Amino acid sequence: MSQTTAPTPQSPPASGSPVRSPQSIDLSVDLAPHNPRELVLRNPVLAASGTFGYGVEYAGLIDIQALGAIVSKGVTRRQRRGAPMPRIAETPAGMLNAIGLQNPGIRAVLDKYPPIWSRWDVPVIVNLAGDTVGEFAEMAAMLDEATGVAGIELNVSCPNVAAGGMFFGCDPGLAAEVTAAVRAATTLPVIVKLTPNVTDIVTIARAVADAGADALSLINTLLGMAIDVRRRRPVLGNLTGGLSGPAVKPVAVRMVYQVAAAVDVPIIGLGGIASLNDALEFFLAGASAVQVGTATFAD
Amino acid sequence: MSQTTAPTPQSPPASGSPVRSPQSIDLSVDLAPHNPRELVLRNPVLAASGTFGYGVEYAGLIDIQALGAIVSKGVTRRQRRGAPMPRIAETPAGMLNAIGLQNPGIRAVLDKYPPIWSRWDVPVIVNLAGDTVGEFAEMAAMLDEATGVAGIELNVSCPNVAAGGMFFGCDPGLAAEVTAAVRAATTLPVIVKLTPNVTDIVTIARAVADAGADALSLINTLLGMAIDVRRRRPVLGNLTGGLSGPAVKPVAVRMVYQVAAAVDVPIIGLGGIASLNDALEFFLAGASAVQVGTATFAD
Amino acid sequence: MPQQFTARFLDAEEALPANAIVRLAAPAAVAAVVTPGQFVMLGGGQGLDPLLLRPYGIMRATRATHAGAEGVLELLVFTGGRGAGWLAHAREGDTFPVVGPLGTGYELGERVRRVLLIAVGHGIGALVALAEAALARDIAVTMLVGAPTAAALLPLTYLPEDAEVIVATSDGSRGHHGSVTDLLDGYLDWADAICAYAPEPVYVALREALHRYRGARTLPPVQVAMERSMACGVGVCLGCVVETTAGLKTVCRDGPVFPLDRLVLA
Amino acid sequence: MPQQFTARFLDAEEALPANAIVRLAAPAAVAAVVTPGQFVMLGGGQGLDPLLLRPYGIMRATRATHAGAEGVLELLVFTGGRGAGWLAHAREGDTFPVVGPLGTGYELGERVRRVLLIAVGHGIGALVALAEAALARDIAVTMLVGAPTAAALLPLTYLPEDAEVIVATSDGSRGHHGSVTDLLDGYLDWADAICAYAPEPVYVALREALHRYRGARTLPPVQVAMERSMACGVGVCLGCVVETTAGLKTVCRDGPVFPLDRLVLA
Ligand SMILES: Cc1cc2nc3c(=O)[nH]c(=O)nc-3n(C[C@H](O)[C@H](O)[C@H](O)COP(=O)(O)OP(=O)(O)OC[C@H]3O[C@@H](n4cnc5c(N)ncnc54)[C@H](O)[C@@H]3O)c2cc1C
Ligand SMILES: Cc1cc2nc3c(=O)[nH]c(=O)nc-3n(C[C@H](O)[C@H](O)[C@H](O)COP(=O)(O)OP(=O)(O)OC[C@H]3O[C@@H](n4cnc5c(N)ncnc54)[C@H](O)[C@@H]3O)c2cc1C
Ligand SMILES: Cc1cc2nc3c(=O)[nH]c(=O)nc-3n(C[C@H](O)[C@H](O)[C@H](O)COP(=O)(O)O)c2cc1C
Ligand SMILES: Cc1cc2nc3c(=O)[nH]c(=O)nc-3n(C[C@H](O)[C@H](O)[C@H](O)COP(=O)(O)O)c2cc1C
Ligand code: FES
Ligand code: FES
Repeated sequence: MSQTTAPTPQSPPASGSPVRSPQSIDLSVDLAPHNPRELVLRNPVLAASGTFGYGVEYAGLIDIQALGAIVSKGVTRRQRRGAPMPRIAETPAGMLNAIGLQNPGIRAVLDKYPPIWSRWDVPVIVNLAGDTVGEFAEMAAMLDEATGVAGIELNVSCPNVAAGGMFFGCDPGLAAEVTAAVRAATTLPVIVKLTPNVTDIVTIARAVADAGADALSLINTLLGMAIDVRRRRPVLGNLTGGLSGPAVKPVAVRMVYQVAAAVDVPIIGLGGIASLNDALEFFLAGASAVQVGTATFAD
Repeated sequence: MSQTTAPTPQSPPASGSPVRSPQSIDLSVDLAPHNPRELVLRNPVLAASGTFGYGVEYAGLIDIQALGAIVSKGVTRRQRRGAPMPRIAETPAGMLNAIGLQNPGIRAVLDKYPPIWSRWDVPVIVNLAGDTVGEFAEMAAMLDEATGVAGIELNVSCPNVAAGGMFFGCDPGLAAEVTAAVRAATTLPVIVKLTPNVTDIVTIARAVADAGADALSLINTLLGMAIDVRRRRPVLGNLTGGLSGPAVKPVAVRMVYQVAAAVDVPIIGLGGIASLNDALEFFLAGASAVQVGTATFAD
Repeated sequence: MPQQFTARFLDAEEALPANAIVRLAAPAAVAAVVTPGQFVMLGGGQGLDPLLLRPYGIMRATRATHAGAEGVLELLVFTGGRGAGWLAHAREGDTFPVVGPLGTGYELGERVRRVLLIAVGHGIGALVALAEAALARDIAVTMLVGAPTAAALLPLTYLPEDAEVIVATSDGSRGHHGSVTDLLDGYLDWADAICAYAPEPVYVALREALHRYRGARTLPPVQVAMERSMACGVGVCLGCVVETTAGLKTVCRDGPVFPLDRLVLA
Repeated sequence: MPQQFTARFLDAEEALPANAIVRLAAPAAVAAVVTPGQFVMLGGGQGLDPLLLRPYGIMRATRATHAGAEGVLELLVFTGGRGAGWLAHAREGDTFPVVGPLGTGYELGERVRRVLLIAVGHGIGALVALAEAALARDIAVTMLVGAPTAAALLPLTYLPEDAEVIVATSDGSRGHHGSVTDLLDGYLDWADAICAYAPEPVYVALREALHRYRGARTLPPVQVAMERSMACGVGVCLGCVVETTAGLKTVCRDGPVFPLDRLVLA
């Protein structure tokens, strides 16, 4: 042990203290404490958007009911083909992805999954991505009464087509605008998922919280690139992609720490969580819950 | 081999083509082509600031003359004690540091090292960090006539004390102002080292190039944090620190790629380079030279 | 149904330069359900780099010999890369995280009597499994095996004795001097199923050969295995899609084996 | 002068739970110049994580026995962590990147005749080296060895036979029930040099014991080893500094061994 840490004395088992089985500890958390529809999870560990499909794909492989919640793959107003191949590249302790929001569109998602989701104990949060503020609001309204939908997460790491391609999540005004529009369109709990590719995450977090977000989740992926040296061109068909996995954890922890000190709404931390220890880092940084993304692929 | 790549046919050795020994290939590069004092390196691999001291420390351990150039530890106007301990933390495929610019101040550096540097074949570039535009300019003027100093690298990832602590490198106007002031204070080649903690690296790169930078180097470290779960507090004495090492490479490659397409000055790429293959990624992204930092510690 | 399990390393045999046949102990329930063409995702670098599991085709799945025993999975693994280099240095008892069996493998219909297999590269692994399954059903098997050079060929001792094996090398150092697809013509009249595991240009050539066919028979159905870099291996990340006549499909879940006529190849 | 080299793993011996004595072959020129208290930076995870080399004190450096032969370095290594867990599983012939010998070790002046060594934790490694060097110079050696419990003590068979060894355990399961610093008093009059390698609170207690000393002798000089997380190990990154009466000093280059009276301890 490095001597910079004083040794922690091993405390003897306190005789007489009740032995609590893990099950008896209440880990539940309400991620929308100011919303009458609330968003109560039995435990604070969620599956992150884009890494868990619509929940059904992993249903046979792992016990999805043990999760606090599932966040769906990003859904758009209309069907999307997504980005050209290749779409993923491994990087040191991380990966790049440019899936390009391939999805069947919100109508198809609403036709297919709510009946399944509403039979599950585990709440499902639908992740939305839009080209315009209006699209976000329209989709939020469509979800408002859907059965089996416990909340909405807004992916604002996408360009605003109506505003010259500026990313919603990179500008406090745009981010607030889309949050307010969605807030007005639904009474469902609304989580706004922040992008880390900004100079000042705190200003954006404040703007979004003030605009009515019930909770914030952070971080989405860092914009990155890998080049195939043999073929002398970018690995990804989309040229750039989003960096995720353990590599980004220090950036994510820092942002959660900064934002937690600045806003009053619950924070869902994510970015590189691959172990209980990693999750605890986020809780200590100020998160009320965590999401696990890339690490789902790595164990 | 994954079938997404068509197999590269093994070309038979072209009989009759001259066998070139590696030594006979000219790898030299001028990093200040528009500056009469030029900055010609025999090869395009530099030691990055803060990871090679003042060059003298590694002199016995490795052949420093084989480097293209050495960038000194960051130097400030006056002596600095640096940040509280602990100052480093390992992270997945990377590390955090918060050294806090511990250095003896420019006068002491100028007294001690130029006589040594001027005896070396390998050029030395002095990395500067200032609290104000004036400090940067003053130090640049002090270096202008120093022997053994081949160029200046400006670390603009530090707060402008005169402007409420906004980082020089996070604002195009401030970044341009400090570049112009240094440009006016010295005829030495001036490299401006960009911080990646910004929404829009291209705008800042353009501003700095227009303000007279001879070259750009990028990236400095990503702002990050690690928390010691056992002690329930940040690992670093400074709370946050700079993330470096292979983990950040995809972000660095992306930024070099974006900036190379936008400016005409040479770009020095760095961030996570740990192998020849990594360096080639940066060259393919548009860099004219590369720096190696953290990986110096890892082999 | 795939399972997540910890596989115990049994042994590895250098079958080719930089390619080893690795044997792993696996739960009986896994080994019992593998179909040829399916794969596993295998991990196990120490630390967090490399991070992702790698897909490897299953060369042979041996069922447990008695109740309570484990099954065995054999993989033909390229050991020169970052992902599985360590497998060649593993020791008996070392364990690795595995998910599998995954994906949709080859299917040989009830009435198939003669199958033509076309293998180039590590695809030979999956086709050994298929050849053995076919022979066990008394289906006649011919394998066209291609490689750049004789040295890059899996030694024939690893192939089932009862299969007819015809070799092609790009440099002519063994068998036919050229591509496996040069050898097709004689077999299009013979086979009533064709299954291939090869780089995509081979599939394009195969498709062209089928188009050129002027014989009398209905052409046999062709199944080919596709490869894409993978992250999840189970169909959630949409990282591994290929274009088909029915839209984008995942290689890891809808594939890796697809009917050739459904694929939109470059 | 430190060297960068590739060390060949020879063997490892579980000396304690989660602690192994690891023997590495090293260049003769390295083994010949090690002084007790110096360390090496040792790496070798596969892949890029963990990334950094780790510092390990050198427990014993054995010179090459004949020209052309290699030397041997012995390290006492905690094998429960991320950095060196794999060392316990290494095989003969495995190689690891090493830089060393590094830092400034203990110095026993010409006139030292009786040295008191104080070891708690893995510091026992460096002090075994120092004890052997002292005994070779006919210096009398007494070692105060502390640990939480008897089970966490390095077996005494690893300590030089000719040293007097006195044990203290926090739980009293062996030797003195308490801290090594409880045992100092008798030795302050005896020793003419004190060298310690222990957690910092032990140094604070040691300093207090020296302050309390009311005996007749000039107190012996005390040298202690400090530890800090390290990145470079050679004094360039300034990641490992400690406060001294002469300003900040690096543990890796100026230390790890410092005169106790120059350190500003918390
Ligand atoms: C469905 C599917 C099934 C697969 N089945 C197998 C299988 O049965 N056996 C198998 O070995 N691989 C198989 N692969 C490929 C495998 O998943 C890895 O991509 C491959 O082993 C290289 O991974 P790596 O991390 O070791 O190498 P990397 O470090 O990612 O690559 C190192 C270098 O080696 C080259 N390279 C990669 N693979 C080969 C190869 N086989 N021969 C020569 N050079 C190569 C790469 O182009 C790269 O330059 C399959 C892939 C898919 C998608
Ligand atoms: C100058 C110097 C000399 C050193 N000499 C030695 C030496 O001779 N032998 C040695 O083993 N280490 C020595 N260390 C510490 C060593 O460098 C590593 O920090 C230590 O081995 C843990 O590294 P790791 O990566 O394996 O564990 P990590 O994965 O970084 O830590 C894993 C966990 O184990 C705990 N832990 C770490 N070390 C120990 C330990 N020794 N006992 C119990 N728990 C521990 C950590 O607190 C952490 O919770 C020295 C350090 C310095 C600065
Ligand atoms: C393959 C993949 C697809 C993703 N798709 C989405 C998405 O559709 N919407 C979204 O908000 N985030 C998406 N993300 C981002 C993750 O939800 C998460 O924010 C990010 O990966 C960081 O967490 P991690 O390091 O735990 O993966 C995706 C990430 C990956 C790896
Ligand atoms: C310990 C340490 C100290 C550093 N000090 C400085 C510095 O003084 N000035 C500076 O501009 N960059 C400094 N850097 C940043 C590096 O020069 C480099 O930009 C960064 O680490 C990314 O490159 P790498 O991943 O190759 O290390 C420091 C980095 C490290 C790890
Ligand atoms: S690898 Fe994720 S969908 Fe196929
Ligand atoms: S570890 Fe870098 S200065 Fe000591």
